[in-house]
Amino acid sequence: MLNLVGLILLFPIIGTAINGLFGKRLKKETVGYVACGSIGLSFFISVLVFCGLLLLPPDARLFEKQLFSWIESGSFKAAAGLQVDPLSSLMILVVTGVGFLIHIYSVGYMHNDKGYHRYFCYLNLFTFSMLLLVLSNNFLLMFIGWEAVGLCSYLLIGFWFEKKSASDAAKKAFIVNRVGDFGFALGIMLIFLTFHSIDFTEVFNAASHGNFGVGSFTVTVITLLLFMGATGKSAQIPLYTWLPDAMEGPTPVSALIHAATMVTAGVYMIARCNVLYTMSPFTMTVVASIGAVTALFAASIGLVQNDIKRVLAYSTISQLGYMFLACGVGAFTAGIFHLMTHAFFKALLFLGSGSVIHALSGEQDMRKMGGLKHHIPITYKTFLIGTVAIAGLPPFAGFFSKDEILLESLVRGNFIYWLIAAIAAFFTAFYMFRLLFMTFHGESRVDHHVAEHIHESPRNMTIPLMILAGLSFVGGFLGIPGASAINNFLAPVFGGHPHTEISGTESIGHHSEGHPYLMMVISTAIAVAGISLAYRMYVKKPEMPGRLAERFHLIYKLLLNKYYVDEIYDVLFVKPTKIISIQLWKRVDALMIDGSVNGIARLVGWFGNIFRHLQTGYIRNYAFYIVAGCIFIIVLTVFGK
Amino acid sequence: MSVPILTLITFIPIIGVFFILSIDSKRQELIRVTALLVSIVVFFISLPLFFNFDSHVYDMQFVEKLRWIPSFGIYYYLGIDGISLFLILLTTFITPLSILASWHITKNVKEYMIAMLVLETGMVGVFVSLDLFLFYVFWELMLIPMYLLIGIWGGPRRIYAAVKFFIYTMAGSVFMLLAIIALYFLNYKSTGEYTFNLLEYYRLDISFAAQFWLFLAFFLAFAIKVPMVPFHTWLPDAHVEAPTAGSVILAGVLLKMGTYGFVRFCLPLFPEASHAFIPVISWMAIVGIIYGALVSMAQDDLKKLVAYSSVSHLGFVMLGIFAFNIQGIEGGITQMINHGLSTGALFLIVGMLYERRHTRMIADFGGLTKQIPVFATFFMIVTLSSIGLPGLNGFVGEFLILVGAFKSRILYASLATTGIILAAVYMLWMFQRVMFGEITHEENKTLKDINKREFVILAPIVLLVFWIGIYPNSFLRKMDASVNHLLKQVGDKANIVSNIQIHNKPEQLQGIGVPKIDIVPENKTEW
Amino acid sequence: MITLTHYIVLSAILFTLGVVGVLIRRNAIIIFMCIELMLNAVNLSFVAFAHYLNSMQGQLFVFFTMTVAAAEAAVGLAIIVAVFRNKETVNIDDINIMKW
Amino acid sequence: MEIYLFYIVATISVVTAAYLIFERSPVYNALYLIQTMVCIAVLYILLEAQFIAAVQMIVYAGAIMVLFLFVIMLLNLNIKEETKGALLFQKIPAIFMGIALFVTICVILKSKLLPGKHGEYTTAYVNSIGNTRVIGNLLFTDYLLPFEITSILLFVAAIGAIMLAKRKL
Repeated sequence: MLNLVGLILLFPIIGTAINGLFGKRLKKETVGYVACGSIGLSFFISVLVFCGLLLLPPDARLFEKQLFSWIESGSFKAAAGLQVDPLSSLMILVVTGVGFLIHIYSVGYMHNDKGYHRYFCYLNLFTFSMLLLVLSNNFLLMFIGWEAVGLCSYLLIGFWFEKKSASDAAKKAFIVNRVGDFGFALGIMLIFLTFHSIDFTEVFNAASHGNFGVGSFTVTVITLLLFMGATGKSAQIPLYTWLPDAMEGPTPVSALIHAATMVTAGVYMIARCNVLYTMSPFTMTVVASIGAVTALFAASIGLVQNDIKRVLAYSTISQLGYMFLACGVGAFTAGIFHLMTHAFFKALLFLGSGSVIHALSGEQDMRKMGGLKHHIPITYKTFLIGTVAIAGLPPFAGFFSKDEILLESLVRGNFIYWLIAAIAAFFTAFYMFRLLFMTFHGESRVDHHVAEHIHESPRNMTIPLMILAGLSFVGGFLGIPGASAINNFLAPVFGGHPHTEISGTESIGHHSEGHPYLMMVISTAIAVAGISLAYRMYVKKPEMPGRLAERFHLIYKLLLNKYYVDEIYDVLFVKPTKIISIQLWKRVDALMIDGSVNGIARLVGWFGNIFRHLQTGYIRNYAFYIVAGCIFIIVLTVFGK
Repeated sequence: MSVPILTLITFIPIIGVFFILSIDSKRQELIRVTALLVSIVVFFISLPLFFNFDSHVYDMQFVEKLRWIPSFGIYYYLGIDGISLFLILLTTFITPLSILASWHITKNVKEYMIAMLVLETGMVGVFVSLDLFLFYVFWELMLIPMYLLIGIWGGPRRIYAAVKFFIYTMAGSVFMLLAIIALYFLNYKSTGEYTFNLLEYYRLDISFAAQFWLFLAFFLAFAIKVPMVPFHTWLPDAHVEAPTAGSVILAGVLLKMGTYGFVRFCLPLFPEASHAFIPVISWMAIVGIIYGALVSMAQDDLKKLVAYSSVSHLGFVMLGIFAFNIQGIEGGITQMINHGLSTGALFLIVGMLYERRHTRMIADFGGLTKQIPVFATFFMIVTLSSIGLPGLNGFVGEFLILVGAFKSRILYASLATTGIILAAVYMLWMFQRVMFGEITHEENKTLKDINKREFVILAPIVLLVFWIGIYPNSFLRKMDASVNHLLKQVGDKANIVSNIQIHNKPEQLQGIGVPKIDIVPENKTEW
Repeated sequence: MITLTHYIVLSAILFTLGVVGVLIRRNAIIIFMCIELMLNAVNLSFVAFAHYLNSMQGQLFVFFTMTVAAAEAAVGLAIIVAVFRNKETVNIDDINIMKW
Repeated sequence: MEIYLFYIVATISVVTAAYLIFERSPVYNALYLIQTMVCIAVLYILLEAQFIAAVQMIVYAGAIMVLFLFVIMLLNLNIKEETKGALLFQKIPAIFMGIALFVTICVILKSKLLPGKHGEYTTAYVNSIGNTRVIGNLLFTDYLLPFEITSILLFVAAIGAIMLAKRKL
């Protein structure tokens, strides 16, 4: 069954090809069937592969399949090879599963769009790239997937290219990601230089059995460079700015790419390279700190945003911060677990918000919503489940995963991590319920002519919502403390090497059995506090937020303008680059280089101007010169020696 | 080898010229078709080179050697190896496409097509000749039709551009001629035989001082041709003024002669001098990469933008070649082909836009995707290939180059990698301004999407773009033997130097105050 | 006894006179004649060398020189006629359009 | 005996050549040049080059010079040169230049830098066969190609002269 792994990649690319080449001539239904069918088949194969992997004994759960040799140059060898292990099999399930649901949702959501076939072509291509990313067995192939998902993200963010903001956002996403990829590419090169291979298995073997101590400088540099790539793709500080803008794309895209799958690639990559990361405590500290800070930072911005999708975008950044925090403290399983549950509930939330937007004919501003819960009940109910899940109330999925991260950050990390994470969790609960209340509760603030058209979404949109809601509800049980299925499943990837445990800290986790339950209570309390505050502010006293905003005017403005980070980047990087480039062109190129070339030409002309006076036009003068020259040459040849 | 295949490739265009000469100049369609057919025939004749090429031998293959001017030791000596193979194929591939792309030319069609075919002879000749004298003849021969193409069929400032192009190139090649003659006499001094045979010169043992000056002379000729910053200013002018086909050939093939020259002549002839010049050239290449990228960001003319991006791309090629290891050089050669394909395609696309709108200013476009979606798709693919998106051709070359550069000097590679970021910035920005957004100009609302002829031009390029991106090995394998041999000629120093450099002075890393970089010892001596 | 030197000196004198004539005269036809004189001087030295070296090549060369001289005279005079038609003069000082 | 003849003929040729460059009337100039050429023909005979001497008389003194005279008279050019003019100052340097040239030639001669290989055509041998016959033999055997080319040259020159002198094509 594992041999079928190639098919997982094949179906989406066939879908891409069919929709891309012939989509224009096909009927809309056919396009939809092709797109969903290809992903559905892919999902089916993924399940088969997953089962195949489960049948193997835990230690033997690693399957590699070489397709062909891709780039070979001297000792540099990059194969097109696939790898199935617990980690990647989990990822393909998430990608194809959530992807499949979102494809079905999109059939309804995009129904009236002119670029229908183009949309599905891109979406299939994205699925292919994402699967390539998680299935590859070497860094370079992973890099292909890595950049290809970036490309799809570019194409899909800029899907409505007529809007300048959309194309701007697309460009920004690609370029910011490129900055991260710069680090990733350098990291791959350094890996090749250090280990003479870029194959995962070989590199990790060499790393764990080679003469690299914990804290080796090379490994630290490698991991930092790779992490730079991860910050770009997973929207962490300092490269997170593209993600909120990426909401310009169609909502299902935001759900699939910018919430559930692509943005988690960074987490996946770090988890994949856990061998390297655990060898470098310094990098781990960096990863954890950036994760924690991002979680808090993005959550604080999310508190005051009014665009429903932007709130979710900042929430995504914040949740990704959690995952990095988990990885940074060495709790890779917790990170991946959260990745999975997050994929469920964030996809649900985005699709739910898409359904809201759909109902309101494209309105995204929450200040113009309100009281929608009776008009679109299915959306409301599923959205509620998602909100509760992300806020972290038991027994929903988010509770378990987030709780595990909080626990691990305290146990393996330190109190500060925990504190930051806890505050961020509080914020999360607050802004998510703020969103819920503003959108579905209270009085309707919807425009009149929009209000007439409010309608529940068609079934092909609500069914995915319900399935995802179900998953958000049960997904957490995979990781119940004590009997964690996911922990055991992933153990071969994260456990089977000597360096995993950072000295000493692990033991604490095992010793204090009382911790998890205390932690659960605390985190539930935090969530409840956040929810009740939101309830007070947005349901009980709707005028309160306005007063608060006035009172803390500066802070409010700072948060509303996202700490002015975009503007700072603009001043620091974008503008200087533009100015430099224009100056280089006008000054250096036109004035200096061309100037000096033309100067030489003019010098020649000047000499010519002088010597042309020798050309009198009188033949006798020329004859005179000839004779003089002859004499000179004769003298030279005869007496020169 | 009974069929003189290289001679056929080189001189069939000239035979085509005679055909065209005998056609009445009013029958333009017939002239175009004849020229196209001739170039296609040449392309098909060149295909056996690829299939019959023995990739296990580094020796010159398909060799033809005839006496030409025996009293001076000049031979008609042709042959190819894995380095020149792809450049020849690129030439024979690009020429029919660019003839097809000049279908709209109505002024002096006969002369135009003759110039194109003569140009093809010159270009192929440069890549196949192994006799330096012959090489120089072809090198100069190819200048003239290009000069005419720019000067007669070019834009408003064509004369300025043509003269600039010609004088720049001549200035370099004169020094090269001088160096060739010097080599001729050096060879006579050591062997007592007058010859221009390149392979004989490879065996010469030249003192370092002589190498230094000879290298410098060759360097100047090739650096202008490449062009490396600061010898590049002829390029934007020439590109902007040249007709589409001229730009395509200029970018696709002519620039490669510079880089090819480095690989074929500079490195094996003057190994020690080349080593001495590594830092200088690498820095020039890096400056070129970044400078070219920055300047192209500031352009408002599409052709100029692409022209400056060439400067940046060729900086990569130079960096790869002067990494002195197999990845770098193979990457460099791959990148030459890639650049020929993707930049050539970009010029074709800009030309197609120009045919429709008679402007190249970015500001005059905007929102075209809505009007011409298929065209936009091609443009997108080519843009992405130029950016170096993995899975397309550009990535393979750039990545190998960077791996090579990384192996020899980490700092160089790190700096050069920033060029990849900048490439994304200027290309995507350009693409956005041209293709995305609302249509702001009325004229753009009536644009026609790609027609059959244009499709036939672009489709093969895009196919190759994917082929190289997905299965580059079919190309890399053929270079292996030659590149390995070249490196052996140049001496094993490169690898040693790079390793020593990492062990002894990792200052850029150690500067942070951390222990030295550690490396798993390689068990085999590999490149 | 006449030696080679005699002939060479004579030839040198005649040649020099021809050169001076070319340099100082203004009439195109006379300049032309001076050129013929120079040719003759050279021919003389050819024959002289041939004689004293027991070779035939000098004489053959002179034969060819004369052919060339004849052709040259024909073309040259035709040019002078053509120039005269245009300029109404054969004074080379008046024909100075080759000026800067 | 011969030496006296040489001196006499040489003197005449030098004097007529000098007249050639200083006489101002073109017709006289042509006549002086003919005299010089005749003198040179005599010298050719002294050098045992009878064929060349004959050709000198026929072609040079005869044909070419007649052509000159013909042109002079055709164009009615027998007008004396003006002595004034822009380039008068060139006269004196020119004469010095001539002297310098002469000195150089003489110095070369003196330094005996002109070696030569003795051939097989001794005077006696040539005379035994006949000068013209020897030349004819050589022209039609070893020098056939140049000989044929001269014919083309003359042909081209004839066409060229006609084309140039024609008023309208």
